[in-house]
Amino acid sequence: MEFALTHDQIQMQESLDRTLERVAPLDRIRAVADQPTPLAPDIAAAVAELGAPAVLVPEAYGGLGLGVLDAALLAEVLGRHAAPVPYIGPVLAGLALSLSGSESQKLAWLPGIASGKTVLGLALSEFASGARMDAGVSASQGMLNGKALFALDAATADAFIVADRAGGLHLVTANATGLTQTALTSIDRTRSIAELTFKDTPSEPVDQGDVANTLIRMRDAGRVLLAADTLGAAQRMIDRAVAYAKERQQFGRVIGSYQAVKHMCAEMAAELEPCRALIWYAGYAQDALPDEASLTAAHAKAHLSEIGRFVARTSTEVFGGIGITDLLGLHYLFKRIGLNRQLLGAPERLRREAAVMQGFIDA
Amino acid sequence: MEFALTHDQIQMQESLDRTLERVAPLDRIRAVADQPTPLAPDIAAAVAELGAPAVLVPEAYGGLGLGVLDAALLAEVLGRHAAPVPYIGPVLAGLALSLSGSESQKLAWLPGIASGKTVLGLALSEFASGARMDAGVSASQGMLNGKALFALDAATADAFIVADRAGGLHLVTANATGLTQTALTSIDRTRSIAELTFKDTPSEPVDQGDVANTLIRMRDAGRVLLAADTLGAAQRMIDRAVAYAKERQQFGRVIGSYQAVKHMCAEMAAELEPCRALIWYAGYAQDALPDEASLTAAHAKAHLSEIGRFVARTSTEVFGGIGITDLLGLHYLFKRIGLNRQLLGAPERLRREAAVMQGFIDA
Amino acid sequence: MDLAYDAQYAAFREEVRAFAEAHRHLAPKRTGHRPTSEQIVWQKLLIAHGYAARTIPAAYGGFGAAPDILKSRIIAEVFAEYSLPGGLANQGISMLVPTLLELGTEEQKQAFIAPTLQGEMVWCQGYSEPGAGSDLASLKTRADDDGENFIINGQKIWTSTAHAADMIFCLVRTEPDAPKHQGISYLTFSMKSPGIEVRPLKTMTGGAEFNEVFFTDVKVPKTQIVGARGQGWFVANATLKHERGMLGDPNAALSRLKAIIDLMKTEQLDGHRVMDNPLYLDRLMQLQARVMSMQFNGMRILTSALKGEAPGMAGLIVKLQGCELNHQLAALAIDVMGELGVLYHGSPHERDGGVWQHRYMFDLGLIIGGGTAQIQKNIISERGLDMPREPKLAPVSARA
Amino acid sequence: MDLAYDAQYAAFREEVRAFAEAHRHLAPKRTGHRPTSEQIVWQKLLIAHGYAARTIPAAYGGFGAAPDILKSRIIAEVFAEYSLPGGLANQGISMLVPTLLELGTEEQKQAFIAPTLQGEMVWCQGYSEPGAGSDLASLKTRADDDGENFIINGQKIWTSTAHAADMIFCLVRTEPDAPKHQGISYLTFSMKSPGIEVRPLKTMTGGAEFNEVFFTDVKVPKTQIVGARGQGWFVANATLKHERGMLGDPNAALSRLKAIIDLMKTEQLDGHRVMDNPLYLDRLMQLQARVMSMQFNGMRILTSALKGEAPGMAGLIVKLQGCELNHQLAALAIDVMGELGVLYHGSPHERDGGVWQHRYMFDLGLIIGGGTAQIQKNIISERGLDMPREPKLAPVSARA
Repeated sequence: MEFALTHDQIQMQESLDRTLERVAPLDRIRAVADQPTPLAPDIAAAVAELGAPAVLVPEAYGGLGLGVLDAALLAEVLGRHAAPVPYIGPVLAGLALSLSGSESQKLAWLPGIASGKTVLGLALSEFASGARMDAGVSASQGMLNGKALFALDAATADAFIVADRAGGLHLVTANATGLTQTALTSIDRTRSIAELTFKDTPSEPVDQGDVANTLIRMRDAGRVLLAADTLGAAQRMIDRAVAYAKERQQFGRVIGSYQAVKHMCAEMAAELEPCRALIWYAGYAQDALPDEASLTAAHAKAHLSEIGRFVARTSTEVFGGIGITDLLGLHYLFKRIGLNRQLLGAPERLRREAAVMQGFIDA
Repeated sequence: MEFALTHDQIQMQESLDRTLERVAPLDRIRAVADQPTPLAPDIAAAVAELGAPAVLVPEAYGGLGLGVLDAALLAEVLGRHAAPVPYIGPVLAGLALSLSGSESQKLAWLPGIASGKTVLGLALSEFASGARMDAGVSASQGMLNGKALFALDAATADAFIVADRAGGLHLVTANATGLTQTALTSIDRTRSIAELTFKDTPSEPVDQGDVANTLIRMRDAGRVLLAADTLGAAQRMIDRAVAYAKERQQFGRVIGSYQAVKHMCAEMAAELEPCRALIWYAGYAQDALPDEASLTAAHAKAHLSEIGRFVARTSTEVFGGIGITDLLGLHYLFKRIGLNRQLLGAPERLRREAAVMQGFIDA
Repeated sequence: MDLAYDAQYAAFREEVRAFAEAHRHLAPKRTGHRPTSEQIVWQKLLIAHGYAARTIPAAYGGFGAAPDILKSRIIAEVFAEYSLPGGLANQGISMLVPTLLELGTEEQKQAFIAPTLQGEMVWCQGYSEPGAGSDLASLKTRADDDGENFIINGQKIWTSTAHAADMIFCLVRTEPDAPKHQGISYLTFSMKSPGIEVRPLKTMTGGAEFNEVFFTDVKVPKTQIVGARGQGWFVANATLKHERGMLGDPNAALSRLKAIIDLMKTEQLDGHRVMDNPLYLDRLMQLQARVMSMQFNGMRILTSALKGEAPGMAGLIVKLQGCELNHQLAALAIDVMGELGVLYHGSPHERDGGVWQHRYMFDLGLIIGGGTAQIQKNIISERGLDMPREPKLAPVSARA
Repeated sequence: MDLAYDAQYAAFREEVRAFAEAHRHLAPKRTGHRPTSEQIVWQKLLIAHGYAARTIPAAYGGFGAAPDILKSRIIAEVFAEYSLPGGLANQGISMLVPTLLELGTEEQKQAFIAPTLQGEMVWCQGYSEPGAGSDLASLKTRADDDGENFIINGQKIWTSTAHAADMIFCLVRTEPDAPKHQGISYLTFSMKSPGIEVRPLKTMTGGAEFNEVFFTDVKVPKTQIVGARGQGWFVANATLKHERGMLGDPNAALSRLKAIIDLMKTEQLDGHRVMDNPLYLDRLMQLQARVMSMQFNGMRILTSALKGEAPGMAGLIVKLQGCELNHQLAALAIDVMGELGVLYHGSPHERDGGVWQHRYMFDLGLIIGGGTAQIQKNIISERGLDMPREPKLAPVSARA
């Protein structure tokens, strides 16, 4: 019985953390975020070098063959730095291909994903979050039609994994005929999302094995990664608020000696710290405890969404006025948490799903 | 345009407040609460002397002929003192008879209600809160059958006004054949509630005019009175917590000088103060603004339930350990707020009703 | 308790309505920090009818009516009813003009009030400094006396409109050796003075609602002081008094609530109206109860004002509760939109021009800035509940 | 990360299960403050098997095993699985015994540990005083030295079990002129000593879970001190360390959650299961996520303990979060029952013996007492986040 990170996992996190401190300092994040789309090939390359997109790819295809927990630990560090790199898209697309791709699809795409040379985007929103604006994709005879909203990591994608209305998965190259990609701009300028419209767009099915299960595993893994991203961003906001409170003086003393400020920081820490264990468990469950995988993923994502919102707001409050300016760049973390909340299932939906999974109510 | 209490209203509150300070000090409340049922004829007489049960009874029948706002202002003071007297029962029963009683019913009962010599209980729970344990009363040929839960002010009632499943109202004397009254004991020992079971129990219909509207007006007035009771109890808890915080020393200073304690008190005051205006408006609306009466009553009751719970807990916290003992008697206020929350519609139900009233969703 | 208006006021309401009907076609669009010529025309029209600058003496360019809070409220209500912009509400009008009326010299009143009211002279406020935060009185911007002028050096922050302003009213330290509240003076001077640099201060909304203003040897004639030298702290507090009323307006919350209701009726998830989701509906109803409470609380404050009574606790809590409520309303709007709710910066499918995200972030700034929630709680506990102030600290050397 | 137990522990779990199967018929009912003879029999059986007093040396009546946190946890899990009561967990066992083992004389160990472990000697704790509250070190109960004895005068409060106890371990001021933390001694003495009066302290639950204890010239031989004279504060802190672990147990929250789930499946409103009300269901799921978080956080702490590492922040937050969570669970249970949820005192239709109301109120006491939420937040910010302590105050005369 050991509920702790391994030495390797800690090292992996620390090494990504150090790298991002070097290649993605605030002014670099700001420069990327000020572009129309968040393109940062240098940061993406540095992150790929450390194996981030390779984390779930089997070793046979050039990956690390690690688990969702490891992927979540990396997501946490990416969130901590508001790193403007594709991650959830390639990781989940890779998972889709690993679980349900044909051998030739695996050979064609997984090594590229693992090396970071190929980026795959992901259109899973309607399946995981529900459909807005009647979006949805229909597949028939190798052609896709319809529209997918909020496709993740779209800007630099070479291809997309697309979930259709019927629960099928498809691989579509970014330059396929009839595919129109419209960039959507969110509050979070460090990650790219897009609307994809398909008009008789040729696609390859990703249909080996139990595809329904693959979809669920992708959704659940995605939820854990988003929750971990929020954990990292929120922890960073607390760290920065605490550090600021120890330095900043008002009315003749550091603000961190005021009980009101101390208690705000204590409340944030008390709320966030147990989330870490929840993410660890949910990440571990994805590979080791299949019966608990969906439930813990839903709870992790929902709970981190709520605690993340609380921390984002409260830590900004600790800073006072300077916290809402661009100067300290806190808002990149704030917005990252804000976007994560709505992706792959908003908390209200997730809690309802969690109840259905346990048979408390009918679907 | 004047949104304020009149001089008379303020005097009426102050006079009841002074009287209760005299006749219902903590040791008297404690003695009453320690009895199996909260019988305090002395306090009830003093309250009746000031006209409390007469507030809504028309002047022609010996009452004061005032409005629901006035009744709410009195309820606030009763809540403030956790006064162990019948109030909502007689006031709403009187309203029922005033609106839908026959002339002979009015002559028979209203003067007694107004003078406090007669107490009427009220069985309205299934209509206002929904039915628990399949409770409900059926009326047929002057007979009642079935069961009503959580009848208010039952212990000393000479008769009850009972709402049946079909929306009819009935007057039943306490000694009627086939009526069994079982006292229910709640956390709040200052008010009596009971289960009434009817077996071929003879009753008189209260059926003049628009009975459906009478029922709604009773329900809404009852909600306003309960909300006002909570306002009074919660304001008292704040007052007492603030007073204690200014006296009690710890670590060499009064605890009221600690920012954490000050901010708890400020948050309570900031949450409760606007509730006062909400109650005033809702009370006024019952008589003057019929279109807004049900909505404001539902919101007043729901909102005071939430804020009341917050204040009950937070003010107790200001006291530290002594707050949870019987010594200061704070818990009588705490429990009063706790009971009010669940009577005549819990907050979740009230908010749903408020949405239905506005046509936002179907009933 | 009587929510009806008496005949005099009913007639006044009809008069304002008649004006609104007759002139609505002239209503200008809201724009940036400097009034457009349409706005200036509109402002002059409003002043002429007494719907702006109503109680400012005619001698200084106002309408010159006696104060009547109810009439002011009726004006505001009718303008809201017709969705017409009211009079200009910039810091010059809301803060400088009342200060000059109270403490300015006759010359200052003549020079500044009328053009300010008419929108032709735009002001910014130079109070906050980067090192001072909530502790405003610890400001460091220096004004050295060279005999005829003050020579100003230092930096201000949170100066909205600075880039568009003609003039600034500004707190500077003229007596560096005096106790911190007693060495400050209140100056007015041109933003075109040599030595002033304005740098926009970008915020999390992506806009630059504020600026930093840097002073390097800015010369200001000593006559441009308002009130006595060293008394600037007290002059400014007379002004701050006016500012507090500007925030936490319940009408803003009410109109946001209405907008969210519309949103929840139209937005759909999986083909169901968001309004039919019981969780969002419950939050909506919780917030509606709060909006109502603040609205009625506002009526209570108005009544106190009409009677010349202090509103007490009902007034003290407005800013804390009002800002928080607006922030919560924005949060609900975002949540009911889901992923659509995070779209921003003019994205395709963005709803209402991204206004909900903008408000969610900007309101957080209001909660934090302009007297933070923390300070509001100090005020409520000290002034409203008469709790003790934070005790003084031991000298630094005694700290553990 | 590996949640499986290795073979040794799997075998140990089977051993405990076999014991449970074989002896479950002997399990005594939980009762009041003094163990019944059935409880004493059970306790001795548990000690003999190493399922209670496991790591206490056999010389003092324990089982004498080496500490093994995992085995302790397995014992707790299996006992929970079989709904069997574990070993006695009173203040004598959880607080006094560890203190004596660490700081007691050999004579004290011999005299007190074995009968305490076996449930035959019941202790109460005399720390808190009415005037001291969270500021424990300001206690005033006086112990005057008459050469041979201490003569004790004063009052204690929050003394649970005092009316049923044989003995008390107690903090008294032996050096009135020493600084407040240095004038305290830790004494043990009989509750039958002349001059002791116990008055039950009724709480809001309606029960008397605590007492006040009054001392009037109580004579205690000076040999009955534990640790050095004047060192009682530090002796007690060694004990308090043990107490913290007793609160915020995630298993309690987990079993409450299960009970609420059952409740929501059975209780109905207007013929619909409460579980089908989306608002209550959402609250249930929010609390489930919190229960899981605390449960997993507990596994993290356990792992740290197994490795001999300090749990850090994960440990510091347990009491604050755990007590609050239990309180929120009780609130949900009450709300889903509606009017039935406020029934109490054995009322007809009362559910689960009124336990939810009892918990709602008792847990509020836990949030408030035993190191209030306020103090927990100080601890988290100071020890966990390394934020500065409250600065020392200026002398009273300097306060404004």
